[in-house]
Amino acid sequence: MQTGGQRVYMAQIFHRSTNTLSRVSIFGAVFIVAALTTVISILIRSPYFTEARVVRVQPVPFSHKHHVAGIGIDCRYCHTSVEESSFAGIPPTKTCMNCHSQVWADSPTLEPVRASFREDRSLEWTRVNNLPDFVYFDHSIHVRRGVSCTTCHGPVDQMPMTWRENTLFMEWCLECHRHPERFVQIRGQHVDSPRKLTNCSICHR
Amino acid sequence: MSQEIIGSGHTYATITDKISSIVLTRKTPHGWLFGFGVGFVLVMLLLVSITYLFVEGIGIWGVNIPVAWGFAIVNFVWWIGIGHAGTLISAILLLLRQGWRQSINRFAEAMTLFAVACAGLFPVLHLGRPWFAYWLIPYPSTMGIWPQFRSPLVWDVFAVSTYFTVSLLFWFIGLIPDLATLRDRSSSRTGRVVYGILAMGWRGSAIHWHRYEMAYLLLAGLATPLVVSVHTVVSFDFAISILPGWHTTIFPPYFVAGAIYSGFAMVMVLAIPIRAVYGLEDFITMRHLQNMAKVMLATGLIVAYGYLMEHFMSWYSAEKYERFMTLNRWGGPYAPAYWALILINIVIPQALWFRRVRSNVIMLFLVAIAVNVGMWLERFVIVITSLHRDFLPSSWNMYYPTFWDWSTFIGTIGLFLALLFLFIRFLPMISIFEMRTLVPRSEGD
Amino acid sequence: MNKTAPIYGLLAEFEQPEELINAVRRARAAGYRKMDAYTPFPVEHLAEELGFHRTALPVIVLIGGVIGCAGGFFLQYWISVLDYPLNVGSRPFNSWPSFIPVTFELTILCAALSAVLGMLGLNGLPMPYHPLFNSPRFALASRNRFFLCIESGDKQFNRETTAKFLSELKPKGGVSQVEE
Amino acid sequence: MTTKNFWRSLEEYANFEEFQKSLEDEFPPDAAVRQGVVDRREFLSLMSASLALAGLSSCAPAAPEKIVPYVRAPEEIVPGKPLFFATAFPLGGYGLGILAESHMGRPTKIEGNPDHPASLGSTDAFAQASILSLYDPDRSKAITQAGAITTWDAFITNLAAELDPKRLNKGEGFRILTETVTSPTLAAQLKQILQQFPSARWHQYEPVNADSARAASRMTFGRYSDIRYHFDKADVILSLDADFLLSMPGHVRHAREFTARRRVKAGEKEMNRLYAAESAPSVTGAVADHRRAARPSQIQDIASQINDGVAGKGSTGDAWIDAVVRDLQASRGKSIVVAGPHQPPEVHVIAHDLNTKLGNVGQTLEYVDPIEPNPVEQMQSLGDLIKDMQAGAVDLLLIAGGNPVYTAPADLEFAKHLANVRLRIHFSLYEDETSERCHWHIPETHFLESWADIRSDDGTTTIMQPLINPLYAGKSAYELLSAFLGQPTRTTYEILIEAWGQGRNKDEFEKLWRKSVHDGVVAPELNAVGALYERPGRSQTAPTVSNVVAGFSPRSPSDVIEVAFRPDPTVYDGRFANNGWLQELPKPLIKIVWDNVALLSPATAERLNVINEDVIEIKSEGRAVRAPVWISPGHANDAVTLFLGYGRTRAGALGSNRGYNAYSLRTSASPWLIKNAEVRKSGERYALVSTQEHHSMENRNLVRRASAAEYAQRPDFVEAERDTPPGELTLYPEYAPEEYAWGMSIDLSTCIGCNACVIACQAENNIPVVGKIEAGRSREMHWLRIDRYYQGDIHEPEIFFQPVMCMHCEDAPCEPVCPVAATTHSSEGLNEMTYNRCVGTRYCSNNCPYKVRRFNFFNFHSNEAPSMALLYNPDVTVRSRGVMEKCTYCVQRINHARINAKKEDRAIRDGEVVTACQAACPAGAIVFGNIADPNSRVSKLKSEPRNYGVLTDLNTRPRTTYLAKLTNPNPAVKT
Repeated sequence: MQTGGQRVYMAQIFHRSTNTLSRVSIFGAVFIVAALTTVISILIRSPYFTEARVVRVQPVPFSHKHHVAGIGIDCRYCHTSVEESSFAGIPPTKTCMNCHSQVWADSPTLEPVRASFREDRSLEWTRVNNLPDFVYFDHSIHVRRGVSCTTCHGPVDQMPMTWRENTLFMEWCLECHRHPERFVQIRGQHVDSPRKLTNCSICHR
Repeated sequence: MSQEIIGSGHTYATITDKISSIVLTRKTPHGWLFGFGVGFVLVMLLLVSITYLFVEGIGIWGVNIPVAWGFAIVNFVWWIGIGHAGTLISAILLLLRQGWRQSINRFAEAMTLFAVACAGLFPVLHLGRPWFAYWLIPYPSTMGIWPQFRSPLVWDVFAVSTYFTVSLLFWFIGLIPDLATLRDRSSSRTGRVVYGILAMGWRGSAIHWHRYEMAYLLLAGLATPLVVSVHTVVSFDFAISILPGWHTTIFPPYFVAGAIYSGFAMVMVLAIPIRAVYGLEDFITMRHLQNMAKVMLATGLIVAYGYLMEHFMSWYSAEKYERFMTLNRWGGPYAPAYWALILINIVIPQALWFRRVRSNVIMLFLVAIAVNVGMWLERFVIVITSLHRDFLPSSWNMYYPTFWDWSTFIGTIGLFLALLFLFIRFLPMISIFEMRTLVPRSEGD
Repeated sequence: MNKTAPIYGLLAEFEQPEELINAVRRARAAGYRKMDAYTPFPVEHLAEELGFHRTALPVIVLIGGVIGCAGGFFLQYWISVLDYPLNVGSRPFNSWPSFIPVTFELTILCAALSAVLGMLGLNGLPMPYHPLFNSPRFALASRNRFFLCIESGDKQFNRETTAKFLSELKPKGGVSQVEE
Repeated sequence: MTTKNFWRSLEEYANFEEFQKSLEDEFPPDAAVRQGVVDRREFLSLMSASLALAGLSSCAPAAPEKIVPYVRAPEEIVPGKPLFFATAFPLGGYGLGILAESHMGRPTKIEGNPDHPASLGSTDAFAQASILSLYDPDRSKAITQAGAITTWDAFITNLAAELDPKRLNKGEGFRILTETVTSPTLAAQLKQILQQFPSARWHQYEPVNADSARAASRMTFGRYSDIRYHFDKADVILSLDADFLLSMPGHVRHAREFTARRRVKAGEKEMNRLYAAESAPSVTGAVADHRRAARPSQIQDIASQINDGVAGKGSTGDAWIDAVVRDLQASRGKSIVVAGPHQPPEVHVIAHDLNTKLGNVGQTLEYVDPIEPNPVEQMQSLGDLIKDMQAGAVDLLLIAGGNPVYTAPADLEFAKHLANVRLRIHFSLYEDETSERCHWHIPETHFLESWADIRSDDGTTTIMQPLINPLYAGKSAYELLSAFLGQPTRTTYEILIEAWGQGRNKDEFEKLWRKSVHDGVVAPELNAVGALYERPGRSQTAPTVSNVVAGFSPRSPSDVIEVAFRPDPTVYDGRFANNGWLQELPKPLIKIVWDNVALLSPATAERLNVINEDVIEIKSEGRAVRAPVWISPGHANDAVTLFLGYGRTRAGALGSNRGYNAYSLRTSASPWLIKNAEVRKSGERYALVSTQEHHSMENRNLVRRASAAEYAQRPDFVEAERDTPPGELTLYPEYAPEEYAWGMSIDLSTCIGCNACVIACQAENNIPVVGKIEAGRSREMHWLRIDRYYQGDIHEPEIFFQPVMCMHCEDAPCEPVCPVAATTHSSEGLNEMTYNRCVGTRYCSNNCPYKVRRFNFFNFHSNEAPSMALLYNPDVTVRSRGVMEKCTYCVQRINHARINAKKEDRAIRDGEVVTACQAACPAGAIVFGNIADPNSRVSKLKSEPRNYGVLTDLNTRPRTTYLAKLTNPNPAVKT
C-alpha cells in the first residue's frame, strides 16, 4: 500500500507466542547466570574436582586400617619426622622389611616391597596429600601444638586404602587458623591469636 | 550561516527517511568500506600484540622499575576521558533542556561505549598475570580471600564497569523508538526480525512515551553524577598515591574537565567528516559545532588553570620533592613532552576565542585533533615524569616505549574505528524520534 | 471488511499531533475510556488527556538505589572487618572513607538498572506481537502519523457507532479495523 | 638461624655416599623446581578455556605427584631439615672458613664459620657466589683427549706409558704448573713427585699474586715472610694503594677488625683513622677518613716522603703528608702502614721501614713464615717455565689448575710456546682457553664436591669436606697427582687420611680428625704433632731496612698517562667469568654490571675528550686494547685503570666474549702498571649498564654524616632537619603490639660497600639473574642494593654507601594500593609479599618511595639450566612471571626460629634470627632483631642518637633505620 510515495510494510512480524517467549527469555537469562555461578562454586568444592575422599591407587595395597586399627602401630613408627620436621616422612623400604622379612615374608602382594629392598630401588607411592609449592606447612609445630593427625587426615585408621580427607583449600586452612581453639585437642595448650595465625607469611613466603 | 539546529523545510517524513536510509540502503559507500578496512587491519595488529604479550609477559613493553606504569595507563586514562563526552552530552544537556544535543547525542553515546571498551582493555592487559584479573571482583573463592577495597584500582573496576553498563542502558533505551522505525521500514525480512527483536515491540503508545520519558530523565539524572565520579575515581589512581606530581587534591576536578575537553574534541573529530560524507549538514549544523567549540574552550581553560595550580602548589607547599618534580618537568629529560603539551593543549585551543575560527570547519577539525593529542600528552607527562624521578636519586631511571607499546595503542584506535563504522552502518547515528520533535509544527506533512 | 470476526479495536489516523489531542479530548468527552494514542514521538499532555497521570517509576528507582547503597557498603564492611580483617598499611579495618567510591558506584548501578527494567516492566515490554501491528497503516506510527485506537474492550464500544464517532473526528488517514 | 647440625663421623660419610646416590630419586628435578607447579597452573590459566577453574582452584592440589622414599634412610638426614657442614672456600690458594648448608644433600647456601679466624662468621661476595659455580652447566663434564671424550682409565694407561720412560731419565722435560698452593697434602704430593722425578720442575703462577711483597721481603730480610695485620689494634692506618678491606687475602678478617674500631657509642669519640693514597677509588679509599688520589707511580713518592717525615727530615710542604706523618708519629706502636699488592716492591720496603720505625712490628702486625709450603715469585717462576718451553726443553707439561693461556702476561707469549710442548695435560673446573690448547683435559671437582685441605692467610688449616658427590666426572687435584705417583686408584679421602694420620696413634687421630673436620679448623694438636712440614706463622724478629730504602727510582713525568691493572671486583682474574651472580653484581662504586671498563678521572676524560661509553684505544709496546670509558670521580688524573678477567673466549655461555682482555697489555716486567701508555679516543661507542644512574643526594640527606668530634658535641645531629613527624601525627590507629616486632639497624659508619650482603640475599632468596639487556632496562632483581652517593668536589668527592632493602614501613604506602591484598602487614610488623596472590599491577612499586620492590617482567628463571634447580632454597618460593617481589626480612628464617622456639615453649632469643645479609656482612653493619624487646641488640642500636630513618618526612615509619656515618678526619687536614 502506498503513502506519500513511501512503501510501508506489514508491521506484524512475530507470532503471538513470542510475547511470552521474550519475557521468559529475559527472566531465563538472569536465572541461568545465577544458576551457573552457584553450580560452578559447588563443583569446584566437590570431590570430583578436589579429589578429596578419593582413594589413590598405590604400587602396594597398603592398608592403614590393618596396620593402625588392626595391629595398633603408632603413626610415628613409620612417619618418623612428624614431630621434628615440616615433612612427616614416608617410611623407607627398610621400615617395611623390619616386619615383613618375617611376617608375610613371601606374600605375592608384598613382592614390590621385597624387590625394592633387594634391588635397592625406591618404591614410588602416589602422593595423597599435596599442597601447592607456595604453601609452607610444617607438621612438627602443628603436632606439637596439639593438632591431632586425624584433624586434617581424617580417620586414617579406618582407611583400607588411603584417601585425602579434606580439600586442603585455603578456606579450609583458614577455618582452623581463625578458630584454633576449636581444633587444638590438648587441653590447656596455649594457642596463638587468630590475628597472628592469619598473617600471610604464616603459610606463604 | 545558519543559527538553526535543524535545516529548514524538514518534515517528520523527510527526517525519518533521510536518517533511516543511511542504515537501510542496500549499497555500502566506498568511504565506509575504506574506513572500516583500516579499522579492521589495526584490530588485527591489536590481536597480535595481545597474543605476544600473553605469551612473553609484560616485559615486552618499556615499563621498568621505577617507571612501572607506562603507555597502558596513559592510554587507559586517555580513552576513559574521551568516553566522557557521550553520556555528558546526552545526560547533562538533556537535563539542561538543550535542544541542540539531539542530533549529536546518539553517536556521542556510541563513541562513549566504544572508547570505554578500549579503555577497559588496558587495565587488564597491563597486569603481570592478566589471567587472574577476576581476582579484583568480590566472589566467594576457595582461597577465602577478597579484593582489597582501599585500593583505587578496585574502585576503578566498579566505576568503569558501572559507567559502561549505565551508558549502554542509556544508549539502548534511546534507541528503542528508532529501532521500531527501522523495524517498520526495513525492506528485508531479516532486517525486520532483528530490528523487531531489538525494538521489543515498541508501538509508540502515549502511556509508554510517558513512562519512557520519565525513565530517560531519571537515567540522565543518575548518569550525570556518574560521569563526574568515574574520572574522579580514575584521578584517584594518582591522587591517592604519595608520589610528587600525583599526590594532589586538584586532580579530580581538572581530570573531569580534561575528560570533557577531550571528549568534545573527539565528537568534533568524528562529527565533522561524518556530516560531510553523509550530507547531514541540516542536522549537525554550524550551531552545533560552535556550541561544542565553546564548551571545549571553557573546559580547556579549566585544564589550564589546573596546570597552573599544580605548579603554584608545588611552590607554595615548599615541599622539596614537589618542587623538584616541577623543575624536572620544565627542564628534565622529558621537558619536550611537557612543553609540547602546553603548546598543543593550552596555547593552540585559544584560537577558539575567534569567531572566524569557530565558524571554519577545517580549523575546528584541526584544533579538535590537537586537543586529543594534547590530552594524551598530558597523561604521558603525569605518569612518566612523576615516576622516573621520585624520592631516592639512586633509583631514578628513564622510560622508553617499545614497538609493542605503540602497536597496542594504535591497535585500540583501530578497534574504536571498526566499532564506530559498524555502528554507523547498522544503527541510526542520529536520534530520529528526537529530531522529529524539532520540526516546527506548521510543517507537519 | 468482515463484520463478524472479533476485532481489537478501531483505529483513526491523524497527520498532526494537535488533531490527535483534540480527538482524544472528544473521545473522552464522549465517554470512551479503553483507548490509547500512538505517536512517532512523545507528544506533551497526551497521556494526561488519556487520563494517565502518575507513574510508580521514581519510587522503584529510589528503592533500587537504596538497596545498591546499603548492599555496597555492607559488602565491603563484611569483607574488610568481619570475614578477613587484614592490617593494610596500618589503616583501620573499617576504612569507611575508602569504601565510599564503590558504595556510590553500586548505588548508581542498581538505580539505573531498576529504572530501565521498571520502565520496560510497567510498559509490559517486550511485546513483539501486538494486534495493532495487524493494521497495515499502523507502521506509520513510527514515521509521521498519529493514531487513536478505541479498543473493543470499552463498554461503550460498538462497531458502527464508534466507527461513526471516529470518522466525525475527520482523521485524514481515515478509520480502519484492527483484527484481534 | 637454624641450629647447626654439623657432619659428625666417618661412618656417616659412608651413608653420605649412599644417600647421595639416592638423591636423584629422592628429588626428581621437577620436584626440586618449586616454580614447576606454579608454572603449570599459569600455563593452564593462559588457556582461556580453563581460566575460571584455574583461578578458583588456585589453592587446590596440582597434578598427582609421585613421592619417593629412601630404601634405607641415612640416619643423619631428617627430610625437610637442613644440615650444615664446615669446610673452606679457596681463592688465590687461600681458604676462607665456611659452613655450607645442605638440603637433602643439595648444597644451597654458604655461611661464614664463626670458629674460623679468617671468617669469624662472615663471608665475602666470592664465597657466597661460589655455590652457583657448583651447579654451573658449563663446567667441564668429561675427560677429553684431543677434544674427544674418554675415560679416567684411558688417561691412566696413557699416563703410565708416558711416565715409565720419564722414571728412567729422572723426569727430564717434565714440568708441573699449578696455581698458588697452600694445601699441605698437595704440597707433600708434589714434593714426592719431585723426588721420583728429580729433574722435573714445579712452577706456580696466578695472575693476582704477592710477588711485590715477596720481592720486598727478599730484598729486606733476605728471606720470604708474610705479614699478619691486626687492624683492631691500630689507631692510625695508612694504606698505600692497599685495598685491604676487599681484595687482599684475609680481607674478611681485616674488615671485621677494622670496623670494630669504628663503632662509636653515644658520648664516645674514640675511633681509628684511615689515610688512603690510591689511584682508582676502592672501597677502602671510600671509607677512609682522608683519601689522596695519586697516580700509581706517585704512591711511591708519597710513601718515601712520609718515610722521610717520620725519619724526622722536616716538613715536605704538603699539608696532607705532614698531617699523616704527625699522626703516625703520635701513635707509635698503634699504627699500621699497608702497602698494596699492586705496588712495586719498593713501596713494600718503605712500608716495612715505616712499620719498623714506628715500632708497629709485634704490636699491630707481625712477620710470619710464609703460609705457602713453597713460596715463589710467581712471575719469575712462570718466566722460567716459558723459557724452557721456548727452548723445547719441556715435553710433558701438567697444568694443574689455572688458565695460563688467558692469564699469562702478553709479552711472555705463553700460548705460542705452549705449542712446543709435546704432551700437554690441563686440569681445571672449566674447559677454557688453556684446555683448548692441551691434548688432555681433566675436569676438576668443585670445592664442595671433594675432600681437600687448605690454609688461610693467618695460617689456620681447614679440612675441606664434600657436600655432594661430583656432579660430573670430576677428579680432585690429589687424585690427579696420585696418578702421577703411580697410585691412580686412591681416593682423595684415603690420601688425606694417610697424609694427616701418618705416625699417629689410630684412635687418637680418629678423635682429632673428627674434631678438625667438624669444626672446620684443624685441631692444634693435629697441626703440631703430625707435622706435614714445619708449623707456619712462626713470628719473626723485626727487620732493619733503612739501608735498602736509599735511592729508589725517581717520580715519573706527569704529562704521560699511566695505565694500572686491577683484578675485577666481581669476576676477579676471570675465573668467575661464567658466574651469573657475580656478573650481575654491581661493581662497588661504579655500579657497572656484565662488563669491565677503563676507569679515568673527570679531568683526564676532559683531556682525552671522551665521555662515558666512549671507547678508547690503549697502546703499549706494540700491543693495543680497546676499552669503554667510565668516568670515576676521585680517580687519579693522568691515569687509566683497566680490570682483568674479561674478554674471555672460552669461559662459557655467560662469560665468553664480554668486555675487553686487559691481559693482552700486561707485561711480566711490570704486571700492574704501564708507566707510559699511548691512549687515544677511538671514536667507537660501547653500551655499558650501570645500575645507578644518578650520583647526587639532591640535598635529601639520605646518608647523614658527622665527624666523631661533631657528634660528641651534637649527638642529635641526625635530626637537625627535624623532618620526622611526631608519632601522634597519624590518622591511623596503633595496632596492638605483639611480643615480636621485627626491625633492622644498619650502621653506615661500618658499612664498607663490599657487596657480600647482596649476593647472600640473592643466594638465600632464589633471586634470578636477568642479563645485561634487562639490567640495562632497569629490571635487575636484587632485593638488596647498595646505593652509592658522591658529595663535594667531583675530583676529590666524599663517597657514601647505603644498603637499601625493603624498610618494612609501619604505614607502608605499598599496601593500601594493592587491589588483591597481596601485600599486607603482619602482626609482627613485617610488610608481607604474598607472591601467589599477586596479579602484577605494579602499583605498590610506584607507591614505594624507596623503590625496593622488584618485578618479574618475564619468567626470569625459565632460561636457567635444570641443574640450577638444585640450588634453590626450598624454604623460599621461586617467583614466576608477572609477580612483584621484595625483601622479606628473610621471613623463612623468622618462621624457622619461631617454630623451633614454640616447640621448646620459649621465646625467640635475641640473635636467633639472623638475616642472610646480616650473616654475610664482614663489618657487622647489619643487625636484625626484635625491637619490642628493649634489651635486644637492635633495640639498643635504635636508641642510639645516631639512629635515623630515611624519608621519614613521608611518615612511612620504616622498621629499617640507619646509624649515621661517623668519620674521624684529622683537623690538621683541610678538606
